[in-house]
Amino acid sequence: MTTQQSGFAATDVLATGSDEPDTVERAEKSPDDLQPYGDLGLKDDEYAKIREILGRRPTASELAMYSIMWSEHCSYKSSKVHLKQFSEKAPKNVRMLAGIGENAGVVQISEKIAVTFKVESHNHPSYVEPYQGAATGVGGIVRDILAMGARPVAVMDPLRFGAADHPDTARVLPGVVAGIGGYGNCLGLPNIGGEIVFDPCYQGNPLVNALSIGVLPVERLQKKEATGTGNIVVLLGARTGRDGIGGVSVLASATFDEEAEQRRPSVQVGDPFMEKLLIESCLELYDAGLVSGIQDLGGAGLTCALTETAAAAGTGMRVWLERVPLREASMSPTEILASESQERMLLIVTPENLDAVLKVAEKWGVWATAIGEVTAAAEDGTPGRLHITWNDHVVVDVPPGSLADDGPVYNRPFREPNDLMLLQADRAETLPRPSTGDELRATLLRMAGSPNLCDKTWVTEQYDRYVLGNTILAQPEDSGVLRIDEETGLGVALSVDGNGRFARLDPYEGARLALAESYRNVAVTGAEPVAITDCLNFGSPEDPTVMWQFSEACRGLADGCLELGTPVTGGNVSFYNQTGAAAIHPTPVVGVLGVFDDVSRRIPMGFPPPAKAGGDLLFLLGE
Amino acid sequence: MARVVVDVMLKPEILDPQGQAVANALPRLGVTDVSSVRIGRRIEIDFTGEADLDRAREIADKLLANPVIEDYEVRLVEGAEVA
Amino acid sequence: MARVVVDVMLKPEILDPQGQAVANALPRLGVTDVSSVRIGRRIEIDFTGEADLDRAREIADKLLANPVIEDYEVRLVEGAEVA
Amino acid sequence: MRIGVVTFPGSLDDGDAARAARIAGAEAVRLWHGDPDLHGVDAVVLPGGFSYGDYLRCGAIARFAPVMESIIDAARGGLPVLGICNGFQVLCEAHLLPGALTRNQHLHFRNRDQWLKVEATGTAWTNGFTPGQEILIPVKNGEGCFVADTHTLDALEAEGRVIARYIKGNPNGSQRDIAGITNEAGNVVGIMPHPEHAVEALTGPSLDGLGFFTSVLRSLAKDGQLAGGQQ
Ligand SMILES: Nc1ncnc2c1ncn2[C@@H]1O[C@H](COP(=O)(O)OP(=O)(O)O)[C@@H](O)[C@H]1O
Repeated sequence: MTTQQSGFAATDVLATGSDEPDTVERAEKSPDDLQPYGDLGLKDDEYAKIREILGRRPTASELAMYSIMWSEHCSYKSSKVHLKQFSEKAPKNVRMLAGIGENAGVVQISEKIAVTFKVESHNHPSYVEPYQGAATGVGGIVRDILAMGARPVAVMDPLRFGAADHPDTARVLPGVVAGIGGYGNCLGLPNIGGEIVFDPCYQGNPLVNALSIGVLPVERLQKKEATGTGNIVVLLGARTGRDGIGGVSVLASATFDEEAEQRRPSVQVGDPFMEKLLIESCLELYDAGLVSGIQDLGGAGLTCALTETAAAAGTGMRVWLERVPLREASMSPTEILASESQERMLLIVTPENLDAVLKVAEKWGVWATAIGEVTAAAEDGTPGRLHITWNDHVVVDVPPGSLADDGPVYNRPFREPNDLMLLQADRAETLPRPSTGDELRATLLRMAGSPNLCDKTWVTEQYDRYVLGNTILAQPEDSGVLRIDEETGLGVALSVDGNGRFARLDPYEGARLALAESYRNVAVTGAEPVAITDCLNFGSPEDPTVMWQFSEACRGLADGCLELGTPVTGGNVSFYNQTGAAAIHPTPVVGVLGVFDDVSRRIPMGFPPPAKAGGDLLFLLGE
Repeated sequence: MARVVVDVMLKPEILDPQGQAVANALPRLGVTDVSSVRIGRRIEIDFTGEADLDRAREIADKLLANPVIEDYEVRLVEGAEVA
Repeated sequence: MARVVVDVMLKPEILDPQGQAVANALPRLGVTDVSSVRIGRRIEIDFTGEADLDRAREIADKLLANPVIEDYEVRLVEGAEVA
Repeated sequence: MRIGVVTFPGSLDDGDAARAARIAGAEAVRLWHGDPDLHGVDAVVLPGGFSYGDYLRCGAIARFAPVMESIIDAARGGLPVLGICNGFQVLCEAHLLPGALTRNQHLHFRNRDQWLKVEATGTAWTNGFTPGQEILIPVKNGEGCFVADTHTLDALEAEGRVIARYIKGNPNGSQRDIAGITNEAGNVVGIMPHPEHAVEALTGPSLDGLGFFTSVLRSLAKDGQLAGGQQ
C-alpha cells in the first residue's frame, strides 16, 4: 500500500502506461481503463458519480482533483448537514459582511473598519512533523485572512497534547511550539493567546489549531469570484514543488495510524519570509485596486483555488498548466494540480492591470505568473467549464461546480456511545472530598503538580507578543486584546476555549460551555462579544458514536449562539482524529471576538505590573 | 582523537528557503552563474578514542537529522582534515 | 553542472550551544565516548557552467561566513558526489 | 527633525520604530532597502524583524541592500544610526559595530520584559539617560547572544562602549551581559531589546524606550548635526 503518497504521482503513468499524460481524448477512447480511485479515497458510488458528471471516465488529473475536492477535508461531506444550523439558527446580525462559505467571516466593527478571524486545524501534519506541521498551519490560516482583503494582525493557538510525561510529547510539543513561534514571529504577528491542554486521549493525535485575525477598511473586502470573461488568472508567491501531494485527502480525511510513516513525503515546509512578502504584495495590490478576485492556496492547492474561484462566479477557466513556475521540472500535471506548496495565492486581474500587478510582485520579490484566463458561461446561463492543458494536452475538462459545490453529502448514522450513561452516572458528587488537613494538602499538591495548571511561560515566551505595537493584553490574560485604530481607540478582544472532557461527558453542553467560557473571557475584559469562530475536532465520522458527538456539539453551539445573539462566522471541521479505534475526546474549540469602542478602558485580570502600579482601589464583593 | 563528520541536507524535493534566499542575493554580489544553493548542516563529532561510524550513524539518526525531511551522510575524517 | 561545497564552522573559541546540547544528550543514548560535537553549515553551490572556486571563495568570504565568528573551507565536488 | 526607518524585506518592527520616533516628536521617514537615497534624514533606525527571513545568518543578506551602502558611508560621517535587534545584527554584519549576535544559549526564541542597566550615556541615542539607570524594555529574539573575542570585549568595556547590560537575568547568554554597544564615535548604537515597544502606557511595560528616541533629538538639536567623536 504505497498508494496514498505516491498515488498522485503514479496516476498519470498508471493510466497511460507512458510518459504522456492522460488526456480527455484518451479517456474517451479507453473507457474501461482501471483507475485507482479507491486508493485515492473515493468510494465506488462516488467514482460512478464522477463518470456520470463527465459522461466518460475521468482523466488521471481529473480523478485526483475529484478525490481532493470530495475529500472530507474539502467537501465537508459528513458535517455539512449539521453545520447548516449555524446559518439557519444564526441570530440576525448587521455587522456581518461575509460569513460561512467565505475564506473567513468578516465583521464590521466601526463605520470604516472590519475585522476577519478564523480558527483552523493542522492536527495530522503536526503529528507527523511537529515543527513544519504547526508552522504551515499558521501560514495557512493567515492566508485565509489575507484573502479577505485584511492585514493579518495577530494569531492564537489552541493546542492539545498527550500526557505531559510521555516521551512522544517531548517530541511533539517543543516542535509544535517552535513551529508556531518560528512562523508567526517571522511574519511579524503577535501571538495573543491560546490553550495548552494535556490529556492521554491526544497522545497519538495532538490538536494544533491556529487562529488568525486581520483588519481591513470596509471597502477593501475582497471576493473570490473569478468574474469577467477575459480576465487573467495569476499565480502569486512561491514556486510549486512536490510538497504535500495528497496531504489533504490523505492526512486529514482518513484515520491516522502506523501508515503515517509512509505518508511522510507529503510533509510541507513553510517559508514565512515568502509569506511576509506575499502579505505585503497582496495588500499593496488591494490598495491599488488591482485585484478583481483572490483565493488563497491551502490544503488542496491549485485544484481548490481554480475550481472554487470559477464555481463561485459561474464562469469557466482556461489554464495552461505548463506556465506554473515549478521547483522541479519533472512534475506531472496531476502533481502540479495536487501540490500543496505553501505561500501561494491565486489572483483574478483585468488584462489592463496585469502589468501593474507584475510590477508590485517584482517590487516585493515574489513570483507572479499569468497561468490562465476566465472564460464565459454558456449563453443559456450554464456555468463555464474548467479547461486545463499541459503542453497542448487537454488534461482536465470539467464543470468547476461539480468539484467545488456538488460533492457528495452524507447523512451519516449516529448513536449515543454505549458508555455514556456510565460516564454520566459517575458524578462529581460521588468523588472523594478532602476532609482532613492532610487530604487537603495532598489535593492541593496534586493540583499544583498538574500539567494542565502549570505556568505556560515556557511556551508563551517563544512567541512575540509585542510586534506591531498594538497588543494591549496577551498571555496570561483571559483574552488577547488589540488596539485596531490608534486615532479612535477602537479595539478588539479575542479568546479561544474548549474542554474535551466536558464534551466527552455531554457534547451538547460541552460545546455550549466552550462558547460560554470564551464569551466570558471576552466579556470580562470589558469588550462586547459580537461573533464566533469554531474548530470542531472529532474522531472518525464513520463511527456512529463520533457522529453523535459531532451532531450534539453542533446543535449545542448553534443553540448557544442563538441564546447569546452572536453568530458563527466561520470555522473548520477536523475529523479522523483517532488512533486505531480510539477517538479523541470530542473537542469543539470556540473563538469569540469582542469589540471595544475605547480600548483604553480594557480591564486586565490582575493587579497592574509594578512599573504601572499606583492608586487602584480594591473592593471585596459579598460578605 | 578521531573525528566523524555528518552532513545533513534537506531531501531534494523539500523546499529550502534558506538556500533560495542566498541564491536570490547573489546577483547583488555580481554573481550570476549560480543555478542553485542548498544549505544544510555539517556536524563534527569527536570521539575520545577510536571513531565509531556505527555509533555516529545512530546519533545522526536519532538526534542530528530529521528523517522526515532530511538525508544524512556519515564519514570518517582522516588526520589532516581535523583542524 | 558543477558543484562547490562550502563548509562553515564556528571558530573553535566561540561557544556552540547547539553542539553542546547534542553532546549533552548523548549519554542518554548510551554514548559516552564523544568528546565534542560542533554544528556548522554545509552549503552546496551549483554553477550553471564550470565550477568557479575563486568565485565560491569570494561568496563565502563576503556572505556565507561571518569572519568574526566563523571559518570556512571551499572545495570542489567531483562527479560522483553530486547527487 | 527627520528620523529614517529602513524597511528590508522581512522587517517587522519598522512601523513600531516609526511610531516611536513620532511619539518622541520627530518626523518618521520610511526608507526602502532598494533605494540608496536617504532622503535627507537626520538619523536612521534599522528596525527589528527577520530581514530576508533571517536565513543564512541574521542580518547577513540585508547588509548588502543598496540603502546600506549609503547608511554605512553616512554612519562613518557621523549620522546617528540605531540598530534594534535585527538592526543590531545588520550593523555587526556590516562591521559598523564589533562582535556578532549568535543563537541564544538556551536555543529558544525568548520574549520577555527585561530589566537593563544603562551604562554609556554619551552616545547619540542614550544621552537622555543617567548612568546606571535601570530601565524595563521588552526583549524578543532567537539569536541575540552577543559574542566577541576577549580583546574586543575588554576594549568595549575600557572605552565605555557598552551602552546597556542585562540585569536580573540574562535572556540569551550574551557575553558579559551585554545588551547594547556603540561605535567609538558614539553615533552608531546597536541594542538587542526593543525600545520601540516601550513608548506607550497602553502597549508597553514602561515608557523607558522613549529615551532612545528623545536622546537623538536632543543631540541633533544641540549640535545642529551630531559631531562625530563626541562622547
Ligand atoms: N465548524 C464550522 N463552523 C462554521 N463554519 C464552518 C465550520 N467549518 C467550516 N466552516 C465554513 O465552511 C467554509 C469552508 O471551510 P474551509 O474549507 O475550511 O474554508 P477554506 O476553503 O478557507 O479552507 C468556510 O466558510 C468555513 O468558515
